[in-house]
Amino acid sequence: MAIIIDESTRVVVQGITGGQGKFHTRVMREYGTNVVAGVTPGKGGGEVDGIPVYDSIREVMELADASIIFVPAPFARDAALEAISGGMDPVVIITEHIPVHDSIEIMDRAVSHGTRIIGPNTPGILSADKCKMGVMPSHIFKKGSIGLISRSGTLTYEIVDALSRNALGQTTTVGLGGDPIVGLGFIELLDLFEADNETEAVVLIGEIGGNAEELAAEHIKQNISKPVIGYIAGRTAPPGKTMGHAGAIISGSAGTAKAKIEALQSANIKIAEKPGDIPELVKSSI
Amino acid sequence: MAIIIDESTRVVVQGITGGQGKFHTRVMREYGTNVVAGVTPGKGGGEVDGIPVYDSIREVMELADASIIFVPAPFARDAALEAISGGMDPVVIITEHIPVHDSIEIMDRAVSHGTRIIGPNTPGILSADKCKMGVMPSHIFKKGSIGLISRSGTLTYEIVDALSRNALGQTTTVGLGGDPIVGLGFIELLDLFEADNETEAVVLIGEIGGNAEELAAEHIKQNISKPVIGYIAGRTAPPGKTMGHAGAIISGSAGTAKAKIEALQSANIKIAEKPGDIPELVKSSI
Amino acid sequence: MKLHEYKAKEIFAEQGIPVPSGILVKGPEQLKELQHPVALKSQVLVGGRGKAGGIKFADNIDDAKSVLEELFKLKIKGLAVKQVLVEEKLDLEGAQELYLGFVEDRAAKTITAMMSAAGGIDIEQVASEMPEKIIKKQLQPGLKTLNPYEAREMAIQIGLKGATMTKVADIMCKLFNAMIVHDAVLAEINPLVITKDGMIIATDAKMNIDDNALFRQKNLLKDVDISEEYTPIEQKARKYGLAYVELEGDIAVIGCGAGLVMASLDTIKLYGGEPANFLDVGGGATAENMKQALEVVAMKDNLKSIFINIFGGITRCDEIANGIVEFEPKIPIALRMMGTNEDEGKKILKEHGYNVFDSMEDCAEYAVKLASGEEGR
Amino acid sequence: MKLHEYKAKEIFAEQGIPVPSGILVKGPEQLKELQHPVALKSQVLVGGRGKAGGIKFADNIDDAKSVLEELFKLKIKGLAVKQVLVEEKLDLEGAQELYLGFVEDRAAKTITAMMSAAGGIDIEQVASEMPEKIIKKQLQPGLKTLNPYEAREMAIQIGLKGATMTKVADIMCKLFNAMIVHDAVLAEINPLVITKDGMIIATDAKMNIDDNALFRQKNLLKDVDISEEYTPIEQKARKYGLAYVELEGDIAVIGCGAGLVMASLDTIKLYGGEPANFLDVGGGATAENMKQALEVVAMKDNLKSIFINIFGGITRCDEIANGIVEFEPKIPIALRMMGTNEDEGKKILKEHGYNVFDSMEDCAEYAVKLASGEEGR
Repeated sequence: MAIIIDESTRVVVQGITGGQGKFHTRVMREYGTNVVAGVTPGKGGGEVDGIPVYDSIREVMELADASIIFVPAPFARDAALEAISGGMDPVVIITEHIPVHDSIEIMDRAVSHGTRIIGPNTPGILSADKCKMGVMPSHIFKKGSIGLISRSGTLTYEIVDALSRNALGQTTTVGLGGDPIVGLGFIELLDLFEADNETEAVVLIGEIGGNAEELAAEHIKQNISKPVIGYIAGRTAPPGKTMGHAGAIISGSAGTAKAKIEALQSANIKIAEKPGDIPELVKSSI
Repeated sequence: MAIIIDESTRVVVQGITGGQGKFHTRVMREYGTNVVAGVTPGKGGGEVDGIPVYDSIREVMELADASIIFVPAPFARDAALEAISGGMDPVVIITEHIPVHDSIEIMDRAVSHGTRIIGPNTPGILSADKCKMGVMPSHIFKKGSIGLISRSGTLTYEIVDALSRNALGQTTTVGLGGDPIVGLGFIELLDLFEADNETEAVVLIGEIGGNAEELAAEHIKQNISKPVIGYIAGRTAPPGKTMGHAGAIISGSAGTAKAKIEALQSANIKIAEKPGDIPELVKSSI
Repeated sequence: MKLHEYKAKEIFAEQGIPVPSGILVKGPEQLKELQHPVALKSQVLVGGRGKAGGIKFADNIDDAKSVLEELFKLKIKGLAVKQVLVEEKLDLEGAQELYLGFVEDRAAKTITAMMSAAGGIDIEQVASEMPEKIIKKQLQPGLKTLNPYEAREMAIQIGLKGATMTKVADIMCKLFNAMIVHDAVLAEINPLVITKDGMIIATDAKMNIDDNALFRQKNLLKDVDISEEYTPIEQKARKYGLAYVELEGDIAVIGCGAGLVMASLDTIKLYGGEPANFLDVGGGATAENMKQALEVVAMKDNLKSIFINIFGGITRCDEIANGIVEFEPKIPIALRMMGTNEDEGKKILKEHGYNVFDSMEDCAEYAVKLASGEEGR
Repeated sequence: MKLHEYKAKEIFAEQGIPVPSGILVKGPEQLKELQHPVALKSQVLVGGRGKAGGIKFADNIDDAKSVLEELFKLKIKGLAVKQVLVEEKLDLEGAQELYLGFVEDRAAKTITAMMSAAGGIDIEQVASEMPEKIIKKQLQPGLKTLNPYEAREMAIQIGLKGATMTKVADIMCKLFNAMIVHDAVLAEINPLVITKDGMIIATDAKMNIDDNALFRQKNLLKDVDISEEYTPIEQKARKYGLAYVELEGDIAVIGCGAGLVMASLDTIKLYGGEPANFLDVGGGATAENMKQALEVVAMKDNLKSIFINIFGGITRCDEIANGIVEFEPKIPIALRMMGTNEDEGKKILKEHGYNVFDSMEDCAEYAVKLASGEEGR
């Protein structure tokens, strides 16, 4: 088992004819991902590495289940709405720096369609030895029983690598995405890992800002029986420039590494001091 | 029985402090309507004829069930959305000449909230001897067993008067409203009359333009067992100026009095030549 | 309110839709020089101006001036040509003509988008004979911008490919913006031309603005001259805010509410009369409105009688009565009045010697007899 | 991107929000005459300028000019005053101060509207001590215009009545328009003043524009001078599109991805070092980006070592390696590199004599030792 994607997932790549799209399509296929089609408006009828390119998601609705988006930020809203309306699920948005107002619309539409969005600005999702929809370096992953959820991209690789080197393979690894507004969060994914037979423990990688980790801690107390191991980046970061009065009014004192670590510890989650400490904490938990 | 409104309906008047609002509030109360509150933003705390005035629907959500709107067209969209979000049902929009784009938004919101809109540009709805939410001349109505649905305002009075003079009282009379885009239509109301124990027959008053009568005829064939008597205004009207090519593409040949009369006759509906003929046709049907 | 082609093209250009370069002239002397061959297009708000000789071409300034002389003498369906759009003439040999449009869809309670590869002057024929050649899509109600992917799906469906497909979709989105920004009930490009070297350009443009939204579209009213679209009587009626349609007969009809006025026309006809007009004073008419209505219908020559049919709901009979007695119509009048404040209204009228009917049919019959001279005046 | 008060007020005025009349001066000589007493407000993009003496008053032109002389010499939280907004001084005696604001709400994935009757400089204290005094409302995601009734409900909730309630609600709607039209992530008026004679006016204005939306807000970039908000090194970083935050230490840190860079800082600290900066080259960085990153961190004085921590996903290690060898850093470097195209990257670096770590912790420790002089350079 794994969560969200596996060997049966048929993937369409939106923006397949761009540099990143082309490169990562090849790398994803090498990992075993079943990439069935690409979409680039105006380039329909062509192909990339033998994969047929279409003008629209509508034309691939019967062929594909899930979409990964590489199109530039100004066009990402349109691509994502097209994927959602075409029934793709999940929709993985690699594109970074999408305007906030666009992301708000994307997430709202996704909720009303029941679509799971991963990202934007995510390294993607990878179910080890089954399917990769993302840009992570494939060779660091190893099949196993650890689920991993991360707000950070490259830090995820760091920790996956540490786990794999310590013979701790993974079920599924998910990057939530680094943009201010993203789709799936810790809570939805914790529930999926809780329900997944193969997953024995979950590693949760957070960072300063927002209150997602605090909410996750609360959720774990109530609903998650599997061991969770945490790491929070930004312990030594200087306090960021706040966004006018409004930022302070909305977020209050939440968002510091200290607050997050305390919240997680209060839910009996072991917190690593540095990424390299995580494998030991995992081993002692399972 | 009656449909949609009866003696238990608690009514709020939006725009109660305006000339029309004030006048018709008094007339509605004289008819027996339970007007419990008025709303005019900025005039909260006052009263009109002993009825308390509030600044918002939110403040009267517990007091009132249904709203009637008299505010001027530029503000009607806001008033209607406020009534819908405040849970009022039905919402009767007397205001005429609301911009089409505003009406589209009102009707969309109403559908998603399950709110029944009557109008805009409607004389309103009246359940004889029970409740009047509208501007019809009260004295022409008489309690009885005929349901009446009309696309026209004043023509409705004409026909109600003819019925009453011929001892044919009414259960509920509904004006659908004369603006291009309106809320409830023939079909929804036919179904309500079909289900209403007291209603023995329904009079349907249509006019040229659109295809509401044609769709109603189709619906009656399939779903309505009670006798329906029809009248279509505009038999001799010259063909209207069409709206560019697009109008012709959308509406095709539908919309003439001839087409409507034929459609209704094909559903075994008796059609009156002039309003004065309706009472005879009703009598011979029940 | 219909916009002239030149005005619609101005709006399209603001939204980034490619249109031919052109200038508007109000007389032949305003054309000073030509850089290239031109099309000279009469700006009248009726269809079929091409077939009526309202569109001409010229290769040089002398030809263009003499064509303009001609056009400014032309009447198209009764409308004098007062403005001509002089536009760069395009090479349309081998060009493809598309149809792009948006229209309010009353039944669907939203805007419907339309696109066809069979654009041009025969689009209405296509609509009735080969409706499958026109792609229609009902848009999400309340949409403020058309999603490019939705426009592309339509462009793909009409058979476009490659860059042409994406460019046409982009124009479709901009056309929708024009519709939304200006409260239009109709916006269409017919044809959108794709020349054989791939240039895409809107060679005709139509926009109808929602009359009910003009209060927030005041800038569009600035250079509107309604004298073209309407007869003098219709202009007067519009000025007063009255719904008026001119007809062929000799019995003026005034009523409150479009349905009642239509039924009044139908009834006049049933009794053998010929209505001279349709006039709806609207709901809640005041004495002043009623006076204005009488002033408008009285403008027509050869009027034989006036049928006034009022069933007051939001309209109060006393207001109507006051309007009638203040105007003192010179033409014989058949008067029917019921409804709100009926007693007060009837009292006023009787005090001034007017007879008032209760039955619409009886009153219509009387109006017809007045017109035929059977009843004394 | 934060906007200056004067710019935000320009935008507010375009939307119809009442603001005091004023002019922007860039030097005392630009002020020619005064019609009335004025407030002179330093235009700096930091909070607390009032307490720092950045806001003064004057009754006549001579006083005003000498105040301006003073202000243009002032530094507020390290920022030189380069522009002063000279505004009509209002009679605020007995006035009420409201707070109106909109902000992107990451957790709710929408915009949250806020209103309070306790506006003014202490609003943050109100937020933490009496949060019930601030009304918050999460708006429907994707809303393009705020419905007036929603604004009125908030105004009623903070205790406003009558015409003041409707006017404040109207300003709230206009503030939302400003937010939407300009892709703001924050728009606020604090305070919105209601004078004792009922005049309503926005005496301060804040707007932050979404940096990610600047591609469609180019007109806002026209008169922006980033030299004020940022240090010279930060300006260079922004020019290159690099995320850079200046810190106090002596070990430069470069990484790809904010999380990894933060973890790198944390690890440097764990080993007793002091980071000199935070620099994220971002995803998919090229050799050129890497060169620019090195150029930026090297601008800082007293740098002892550079810690480069790359775990390539979308970033390719060979690009990073090429950037490093092309720049040839003069300062000792601790280099860690893994991930996409790792072998190619390591090969390039080894050919140029660089030692590459696999472990982030080991490399961080090495960077600290380099800085302390424990390791040879």
